[in-house]
Amino acid sequence: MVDVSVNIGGLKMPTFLATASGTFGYGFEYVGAVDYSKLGAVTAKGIRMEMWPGNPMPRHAEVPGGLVNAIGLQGTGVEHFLDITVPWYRSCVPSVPLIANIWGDSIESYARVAEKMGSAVDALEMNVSCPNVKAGGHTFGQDPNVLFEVVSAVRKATKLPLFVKLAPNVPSITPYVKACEDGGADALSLINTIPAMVIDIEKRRPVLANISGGLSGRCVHPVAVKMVYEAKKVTCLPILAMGGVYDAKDAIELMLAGATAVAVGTSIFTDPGVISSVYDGVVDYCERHGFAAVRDLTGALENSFI
Amino acid sequence: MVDVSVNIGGLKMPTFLATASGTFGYGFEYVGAVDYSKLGAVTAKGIRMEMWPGNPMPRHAEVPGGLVNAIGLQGTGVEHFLDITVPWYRSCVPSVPLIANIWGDSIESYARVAEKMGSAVDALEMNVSCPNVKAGGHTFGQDPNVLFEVVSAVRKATKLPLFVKLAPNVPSITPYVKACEDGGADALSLINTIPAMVIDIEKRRPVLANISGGLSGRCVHPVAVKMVYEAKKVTCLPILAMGGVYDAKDAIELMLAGATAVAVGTSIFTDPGVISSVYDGVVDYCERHGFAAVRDLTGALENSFI
Amino acid sequence: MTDEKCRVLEHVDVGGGYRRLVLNAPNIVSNVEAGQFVHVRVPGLDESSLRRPFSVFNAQDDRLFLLYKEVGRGTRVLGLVKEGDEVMVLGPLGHGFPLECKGAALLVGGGYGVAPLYLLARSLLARNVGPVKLFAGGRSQADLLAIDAFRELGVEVFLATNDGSVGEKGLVTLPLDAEIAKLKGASQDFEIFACGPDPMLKAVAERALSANAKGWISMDRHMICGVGACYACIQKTVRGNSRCCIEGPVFAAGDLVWE
Amino acid sequence: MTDEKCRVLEHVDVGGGYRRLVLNAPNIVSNVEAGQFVHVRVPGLDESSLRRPFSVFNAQDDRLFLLYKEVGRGTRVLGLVKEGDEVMVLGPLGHGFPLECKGAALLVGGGYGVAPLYLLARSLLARNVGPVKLFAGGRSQADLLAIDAFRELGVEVFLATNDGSVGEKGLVTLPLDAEIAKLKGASQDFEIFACGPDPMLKAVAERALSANAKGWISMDRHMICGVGACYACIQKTVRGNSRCCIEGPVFAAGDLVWE
Repeated sequence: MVDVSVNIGGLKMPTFLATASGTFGYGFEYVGAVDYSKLGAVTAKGIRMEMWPGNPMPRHAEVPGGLVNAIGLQGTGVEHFLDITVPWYRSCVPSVPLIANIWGDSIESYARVAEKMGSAVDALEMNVSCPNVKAGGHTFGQDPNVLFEVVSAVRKATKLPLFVKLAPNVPSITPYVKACEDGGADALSLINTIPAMVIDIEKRRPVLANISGGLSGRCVHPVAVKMVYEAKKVTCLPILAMGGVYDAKDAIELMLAGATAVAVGTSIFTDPGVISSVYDGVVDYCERHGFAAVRDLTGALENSFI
Repeated sequence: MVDVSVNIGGLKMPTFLATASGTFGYGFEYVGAVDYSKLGAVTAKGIRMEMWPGNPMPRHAEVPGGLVNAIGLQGTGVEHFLDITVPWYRSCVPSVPLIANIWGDSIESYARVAEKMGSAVDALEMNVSCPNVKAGGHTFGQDPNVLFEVVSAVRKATKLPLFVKLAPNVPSITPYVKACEDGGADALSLINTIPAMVIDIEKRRPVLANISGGLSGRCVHPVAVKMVYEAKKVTCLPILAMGGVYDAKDAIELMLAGATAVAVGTSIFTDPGVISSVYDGVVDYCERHGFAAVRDLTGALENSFI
Repeated sequence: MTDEKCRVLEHVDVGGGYRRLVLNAPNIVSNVEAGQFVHVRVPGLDESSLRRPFSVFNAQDDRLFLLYKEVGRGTRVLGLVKEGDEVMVLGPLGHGFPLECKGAALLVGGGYGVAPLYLLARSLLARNVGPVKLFAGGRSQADLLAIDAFRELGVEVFLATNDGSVGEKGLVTLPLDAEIAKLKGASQDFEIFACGPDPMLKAVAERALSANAKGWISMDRHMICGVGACYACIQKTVRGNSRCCIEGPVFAAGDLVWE
Repeated sequence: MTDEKCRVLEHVDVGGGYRRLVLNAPNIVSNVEAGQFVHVRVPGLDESSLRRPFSVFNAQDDRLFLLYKEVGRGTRVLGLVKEGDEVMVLGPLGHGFPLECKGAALLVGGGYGVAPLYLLARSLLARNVGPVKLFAGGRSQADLLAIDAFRELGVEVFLATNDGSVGEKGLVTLPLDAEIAKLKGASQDFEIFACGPDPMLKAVAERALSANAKGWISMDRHMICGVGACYACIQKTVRGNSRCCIEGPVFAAGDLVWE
């Protein structure tokens, strides 16, 4: 029996497999189509203090090998989340830990929503790829100094295991990883979507109402592997890796590159069964290669590449 | 008759369509399989001062929707390039302008190879995504200050139209565009490949001998469109756009986003006929939509999106 | 809701670019309600392509009937599926039509918008609700689908085509308006159930509201997940941004906010 | 070199996981030399997949013969191509075998490495060079391909299999070494031409060099462009990093640097 549990930044996951924020609603929508016993955590859709309507339509465009989306973080706000959504999730899915993904438009608003979460969820994941209204639309995550500040503020506001989800469009992940470490993060989530845009050439206008969006799906996987590998070289923080996981091989690559746990995301839309097939395939790989625990895969490249 | 010619940073291209560096050798390798009358420029494989062996094998990995490569800029050095390669290209392909792609490991070596080129080629394109040996492996292009320095140095060394090819893995393209402007570049080439990595899970080692490489191919196209659109918003420099151009629609998207000319790259490997099909499709689009010249497509989104 | 592996029992061209796909889907068939949809993983599309949503035309004896038109890459590739192939079908999904109809049920379909109306007609008739009348519109005769099937149920059918090739020449609202006037003149209750292109739906919703009748509007939006998880298929309603896949696809006419 | 649209004339399983693909390719056939290869765009792979290179087994009367084994996704999908389908074929590519052979021509093939040796045998015999002898090795009898075709040309054939199911039990170098010893004992000239897995090629190259005979080694590398443009398919040689697709695939044994 392969031990499939992992501990990532203080969050005990019964299995190594999570869902990525924004791809699995609030965790209960797929009941009936997914084997939840194979999930180690659900990451809920992003939540901020207040209700947020999200972007106008259209919100997505399918592209070869991927999906560009600009949903715009539609959500009901933290109170509804705590009063209605979390209890409903707990009743539908009693045994899978819940990670709340949080965001804000100011450092203070991040801290407030984190504090408000109390211990109602099992961990927090910060989305730092949304615009800082004080900085003219720059994202919190694109400047290591601002990133440090917002992580520090959230750290002070919560005792929950704290994940920070980083964007892949950086020349080097190192200063961002250091900012998360210094700010007191417990773990990293890698990677967020890649900025992208699709144009309708007949209408000569962007397909998305938001003009641009984020690329996810199968094609971003090699970018995620690279980012996890680079981050692992410079940090002891555990990594929850996501980005184009469509099969067990994809998940194993991310773990060998340094991830402690892996999330499926866009692949769920095509095949909710990906949760079972990735889980089963990783366990089978461990059995075939003599790994007693999935956690032993983390960074388990041949010596010369560590 | 649609006017297909464009002038990009002083380089007169008989058509709007080029080939991307590294995907078309030195321009003559595809003779017999390509209709050169449809090309407005050939960008040669990267050249530095001295011979360079490139990376060990394996140098590439095919991934869904793309290709990860780490060829490592194998080349014979600028003297052989000028003595043998360019004359041979001119004899095989007399009417298509030649852009030399140059690189170095120091600011001085960039300037030297640029100077050495004299007027043997029709334009220079700087690859700034290679490591600066003085900066511990950071690329020249990842720091706007260093980028400014290297562009300035090359600007002083050449009177040729000067293109700078920028990497897509940045939080914002703006400071890099400004560095190119301030350094005296005549045009931008967007985008270089996206850092990526593939792991052989059975051998538990990277597939590429170089560990990681650059992702190109169909799947990077929406990332290129986004980058061109963002660059165009902040600069008057003309843009040569490349990244996942597999059909005319892909090229038109890049031009509507702001590109003056477009290059095909990885798509050539699958289908050398892409040069004809993209050219024909763009001309057909112009005819259908009443554009008298391909250059009128540049940035021709509906007013509200400019 | 289950993700059911379904064998293709029949897949035929019914003319005009429309096809009928019949699947063996006992789980979905035993749970589906009129107006719900299924989310189909199209075999032949590459493995990372999104699913495509289809209204349920009929569900009977373990067999799930879909009626669709080739409108893009997904439906073009779906057209290649052959009898005996297996297809993954997620469903039943969404909120369908309410069946507590008071008075006449006026079913209004534009093009393949009639797809969810057949199971609706059957369901209403099974509850002895009615009478059930179908108003079907399209560009031309070939766009009027399954009309005989409705007639066989005993549904009175009114047709309209843009080119006048069959029925009234003009929009489907022509015969609908006439029927509404007649019912109102006779002080008879009615409800309207509609599926089709947006302009038709908007026109039908307006008629329901101005007649003070209940209107049930099935919206067709591009979808990603189909289960309410991704928030891509938004329709503005009086309650804010609602998801067509879960709050819909059927909305009350008065709840819709048209842009 | 052209990118030729070729109709599939025949595509048959020849056992052991090997297939023969016959294409109508008048341009390529009229230009191809023994040891050259073609770069095939596999129908059924998605449109952005790379091409796959194949040695030319034979070229005659406008017909191009390929002999290949299913070794990965590309060849698996190629296996679905049917008679009458059209395939884009870029070629002929690379530098093949020199035909100025002095003395006996010892052709050494491992598995589907015999593929380029058949056209070589024909070409050598057409020049009245020889005698031509084939040494074919493989894991088992099923891996020894087209042996009868070689025999029909009048080629003397020596076989070896790892499992001893046919020919000598062991490596193909067993019968090769015996023949080399015989030829040297008789002071007869010979050249060696080889294609197969790397360890076999290295062993053959060493024998050519130590016998002071010419050795021509055809290297099999993953390729991207096939025409010398991308520098992905590198083989270390005494002249540095050489491209298998253009300086090769056939290299002089003495030029190769083994790692």
